[in-house]
Amino acid sequence: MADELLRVENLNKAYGDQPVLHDINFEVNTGEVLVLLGPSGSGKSTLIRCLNGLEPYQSGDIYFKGDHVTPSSKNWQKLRQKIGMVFQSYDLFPNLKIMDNITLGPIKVQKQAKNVAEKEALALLDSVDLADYAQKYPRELSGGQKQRIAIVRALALHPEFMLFDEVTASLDPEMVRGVLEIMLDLAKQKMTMIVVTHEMNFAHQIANQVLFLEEGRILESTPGAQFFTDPKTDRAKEFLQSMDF
Amino acid sequence: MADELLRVENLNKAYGDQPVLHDINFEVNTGEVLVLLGPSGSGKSTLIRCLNGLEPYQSGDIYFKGDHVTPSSKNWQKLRQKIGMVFQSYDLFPNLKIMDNITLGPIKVQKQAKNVAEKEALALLDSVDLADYAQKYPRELSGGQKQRIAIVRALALHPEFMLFDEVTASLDPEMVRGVLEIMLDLAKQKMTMIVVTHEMNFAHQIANQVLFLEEGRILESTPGAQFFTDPKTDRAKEFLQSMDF
Amino acid sequence: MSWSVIVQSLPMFQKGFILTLQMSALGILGAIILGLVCSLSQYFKVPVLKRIVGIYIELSRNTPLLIQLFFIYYGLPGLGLKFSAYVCGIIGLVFLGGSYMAEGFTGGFDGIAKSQIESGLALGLSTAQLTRYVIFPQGFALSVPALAANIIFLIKETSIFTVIAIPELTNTALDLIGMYYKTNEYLLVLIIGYAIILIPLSILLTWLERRIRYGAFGH
Amino acid sequence: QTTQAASNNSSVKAIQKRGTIKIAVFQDLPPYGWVNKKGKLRGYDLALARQIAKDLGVKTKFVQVNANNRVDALKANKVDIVLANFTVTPERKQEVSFADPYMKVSVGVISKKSKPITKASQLKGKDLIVTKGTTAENYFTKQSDITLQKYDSKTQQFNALKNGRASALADDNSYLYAWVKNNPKYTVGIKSIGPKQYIAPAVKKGNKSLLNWTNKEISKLSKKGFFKDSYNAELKPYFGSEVKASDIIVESK
Amino acid sequence: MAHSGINIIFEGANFARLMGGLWVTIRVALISIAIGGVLGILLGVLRTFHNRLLRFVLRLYLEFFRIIPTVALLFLFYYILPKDMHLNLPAEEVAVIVFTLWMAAEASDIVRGALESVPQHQIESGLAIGLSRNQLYRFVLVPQSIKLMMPALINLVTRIIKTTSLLLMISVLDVINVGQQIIEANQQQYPQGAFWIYGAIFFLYFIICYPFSLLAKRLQRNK
Ligand SMILES: Nc1ncnc2c1ncn2[C@@H]1O[C@H](COP(=O)(O)OP(=O)(O)OP(=O)(O)O)[C@@H](O)[C@H]1O
Ligand SMILES: Nc1ncnc2c1ncn2[C@@H]1O[C@H](COP(=O)(O)OP(=O)(O)OP(=O)(O)O)[C@@H](O)[C@H]1O
Ligand SMILES: [Mg+2]
Ligand SMILES: [Mg+2]
Repeated sequence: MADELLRVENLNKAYGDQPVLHDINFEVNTGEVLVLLGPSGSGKSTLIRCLNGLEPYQSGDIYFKGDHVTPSSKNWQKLRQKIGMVFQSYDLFPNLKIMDNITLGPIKVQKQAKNVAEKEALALLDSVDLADYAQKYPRELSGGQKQRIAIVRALALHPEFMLFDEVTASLDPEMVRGVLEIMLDLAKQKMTMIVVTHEMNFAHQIANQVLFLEEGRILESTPGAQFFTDPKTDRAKEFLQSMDF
Repeated sequence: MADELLRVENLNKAYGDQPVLHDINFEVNTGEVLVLLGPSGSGKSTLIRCLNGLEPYQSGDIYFKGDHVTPSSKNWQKLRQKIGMVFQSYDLFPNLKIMDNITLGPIKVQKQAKNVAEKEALALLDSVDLADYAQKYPRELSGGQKQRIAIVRALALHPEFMLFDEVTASLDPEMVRGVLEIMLDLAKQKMTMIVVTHEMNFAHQIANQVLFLEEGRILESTPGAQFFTDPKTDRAKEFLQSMDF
Repeated sequence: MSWSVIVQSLPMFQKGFILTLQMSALGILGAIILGLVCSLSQYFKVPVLKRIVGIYIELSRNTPLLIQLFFIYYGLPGLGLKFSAYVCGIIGLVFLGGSYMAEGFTGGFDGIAKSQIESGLALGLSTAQLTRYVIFPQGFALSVPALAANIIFLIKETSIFTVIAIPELTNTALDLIGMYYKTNEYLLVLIIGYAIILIPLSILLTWLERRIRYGAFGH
Repeated sequence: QTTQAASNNSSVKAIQKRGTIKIAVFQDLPPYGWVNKKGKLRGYDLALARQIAKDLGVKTKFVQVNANNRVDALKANKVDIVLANFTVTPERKQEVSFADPYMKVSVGVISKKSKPITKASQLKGKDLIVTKGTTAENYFTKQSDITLQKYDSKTQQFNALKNGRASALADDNSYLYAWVKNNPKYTVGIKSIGPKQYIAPAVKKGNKSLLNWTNKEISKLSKKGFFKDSYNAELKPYFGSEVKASDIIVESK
Repeated sequence: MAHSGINIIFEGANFARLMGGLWVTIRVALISIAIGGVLGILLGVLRTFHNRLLRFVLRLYLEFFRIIPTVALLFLFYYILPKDMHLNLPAEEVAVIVFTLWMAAEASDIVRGALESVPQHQIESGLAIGLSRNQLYRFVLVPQSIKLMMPALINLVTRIIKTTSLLLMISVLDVINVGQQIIEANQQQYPQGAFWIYGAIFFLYFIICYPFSLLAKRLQRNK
């Protein structure tokens, strides 16, 4: 039976007066990949940021492994170690070397021993073909390499699930593939993921389930295989058409 | 017989010590669309900027309608009225209303009467479905709208050919289509164009001819129909593969 | 222009020069510390302190050092608060410089990309850890240009110490002019004195600015 | 001589043609040159200044100076004449031309009555307040072992003394007498130190025309008893009983 | 008790006199800011030109006024110019010259910075529609950079106003000088006069400068 990892109930969020998310309800099971699609401004980033406590929400509940999450900065700080997140702008810390970027969390937050953390970091770097770059600074890497490191940095904390927000959107077209392949790999290893992307072919390959958002509402929630061939709503059909030229 | 509009001979360009373009040779006939492809950093933008006099070049010759272009700022200022150019970042002037953005060139540079220029501007705005926005400021428009205006602004000077440098690269995915459709329209009206793009489907549809660049060299020059199905070089094949996920 | 007048005055100017350097150094150090404290209390929105700091910054930035010094030196003793001229000078410089430095730091902290802070949070860093590893190193690098400009500004402001009889460079020059009337010579030495401090310093600071920026951001 | 006269725009002719005389005065030194509560310029120097203008038949324009810019005010043509308690010294004679003196003075030292300083030797190792560019500063600069605090203006120096920033203050004894009368906690512990000196009007070096005129004016006024009257009106009310008119006024030669 | 001394401010004509002094202060500041501002914009535009000599000369001018403390500048202009150049100006006008030149120097740098921070692609799209250099400055660069330079210019204005406190040093009868006269004239009746008068002047400066500082902040936020 499917094992529920995350459940969101009646989530509402507004920026000031402007409501951005309306009554969001969904769940993600362990090992599943949920893809969020929707036009620009529909609230995908906002939703994903609420799941990580980066945005406060006005009402609604989030359950992590069946436990209700009480939104407080202390609670979120603990939870975030179990949630890996990667953003659009490859946000490595420019003042730290690659190795230190990766081990900062394990050493300072999880109090791992330095040599243990570094050994594991090296193994992870190796898995994305970047072991040679451990002692470099982010500025010495290309965008695609930085984004791969950002994924490694999140993985180093052994998260129980991962959030990806348009991680290839600011990459050169030729760099995109390498990053997407890592995500496909993770999916094969049954990492639970919530993914926002505009790469439709990739979304098609990776999605177990698609949530289609518009204006802060879930218009449909459809299994991946079906969504790309036969979406339930006309709006989604139109969206898919506009995306492929 | 084909009617040559632009010919480039042995163009060489370096930024300081670093050579960026090597012995570039090609020509564009009236009514033809030339698409420049190539990996990031291969020199596509630099080449297109040389054609508009925005970058000085070290050696080589540019012929416009058979006349040799003497590179001087005076000459270029005149020529630029015949060459429309649209950039990646939708570069409307934020301090001017849409109407003034469009008529600035016709009125100040080409000394057209204000009412004539504005009448034509309105007609052009209408053709891209943006007539209602004449009295707004650029900040009130979406990216896609701004980019359509930027094309209109260039067209208002009645250019003899157009240069497009990745004009959809910073647009939201859903906005891309509208801009590309305008370009397809222009191609149908036999506007001569040189286009840099990463949208392969679009490139396929619009290109009469493809120049494939790598490291500042033309690796191949192939008719559009052939390039996307059977490029001459392996490098181009590889490039096409990496572009489609 | 008489060279012998200049040469004879040099020992006097040397004393003033050293005093200017010493007081500048102390005042600037104090201003940087005060500025950092103020800026952090605003950045982290520390309840009451933030308010007080806000008032202090406005008072300090919108009044001239000269009148600040007059008030501290001649006015405060009326309330029974008396400090020596040197202490008053340093207090004045720290009072004035603290707000400038605070705004310099705040500019740096505000300049940190929001996404940097969020990725720090996403890694589970606590506020203290975030400050230590992300906010501080990057914010400091970003604020260096403003801090450098403030340092130059504060050194120049020490010339106003003359009004509370501190024998720094400007005071020395005005004093010598009053006694021996060699205005051209003494003003020339005065200007050269400031140039000796400020030109190398401004070159040094520009160099430092680039290095720190490169260390933190790589460009 | 005509060319010199032409370039001398502080000559008597030039002043009379212009219709105003620019006079450097103190404005913070009661009772010599100061601004009273109503904002009017008053004092012994001011009375002389107004008389000079009157006798020249011109209006006055007063320029405020501090002790240390009296010479430059003349040199830079900011003023035609300085009437700002300007003590005649050999150094100053090199820079400006002094007319005949109209006041006697020497350096005095005031201190707290409770801790009076009556001998220069008591100042050793202590702080002493002076104003930049005064004869007192000049005199004590030559003494070692005394730390001088040098202020820009009279207001500042007296304020500093009252705030207890030094053990004593040295300046021309003439205004120390006046100041002590208003500030009875203090005393002129050293009434006179260093050489006896004179206060005189000063004009720019080489301005013979105005210098000669001023000399004649001083001697004329002196004969008329102008300085005596002026003493009674401007100074006497501010001095204590220890000062007599003959301590201050220079008898005409 | 000290607070009993507050009456010194309102005694007789004292308050009116302080205001008179303040007006001198403001007058010098306003004239310098106006002339210096216009001059600064011109010089700032010139500094973006590629002429090396021009850039060097203007840079030198800026650095001169940057490095030398204003007190020294005032003395320099007050004493040396008239003596050596036979220019005889009253103190207030000398002050106006110094502050104007200083304002122009600092403003030119702000203007240059703002002009240069108009994004390169704005310049290029101006060129691409065939604008000449003059047209580029007139229609694109200057209008866009005005917004960018406003906060810094306003901060400079407050600095000029604050620095007018140095007028005292060259015997201009500004608000501080008048204040000292009042302290002196009332010293017997109000022994704590210094506290109240300097305190009052402190707040007068604050009242003048604070609105500018608010304005600068608001403009900065709106950016
Ligand atoms: N910090 C903010 N303050 C106010 N409104 C915001 C903020 N961030 C986002 N919004 C608004 O919330 C809505 C949802 O934005 P969000 O960024 O979540 O959309 P998105 O689906 O991620 O879009 P995109 O595909 O462009 O990234 C939009 O209308 C946006 O303007
Ligand atoms: N202003 C410049 N100064 C120095 N080097 C430059 C400059 N602009 C571009 N280059 C270099 O010239 C080369 C070609 O750059 P160009 O921008 O023309 O590439 P491109 O093909 O347009 O790439 P992209 O697809 O990323 O836009 C690159 O190596 C780039 O780093
Ligand atoms: Mg988003
Ligand atoms: Mg490019």
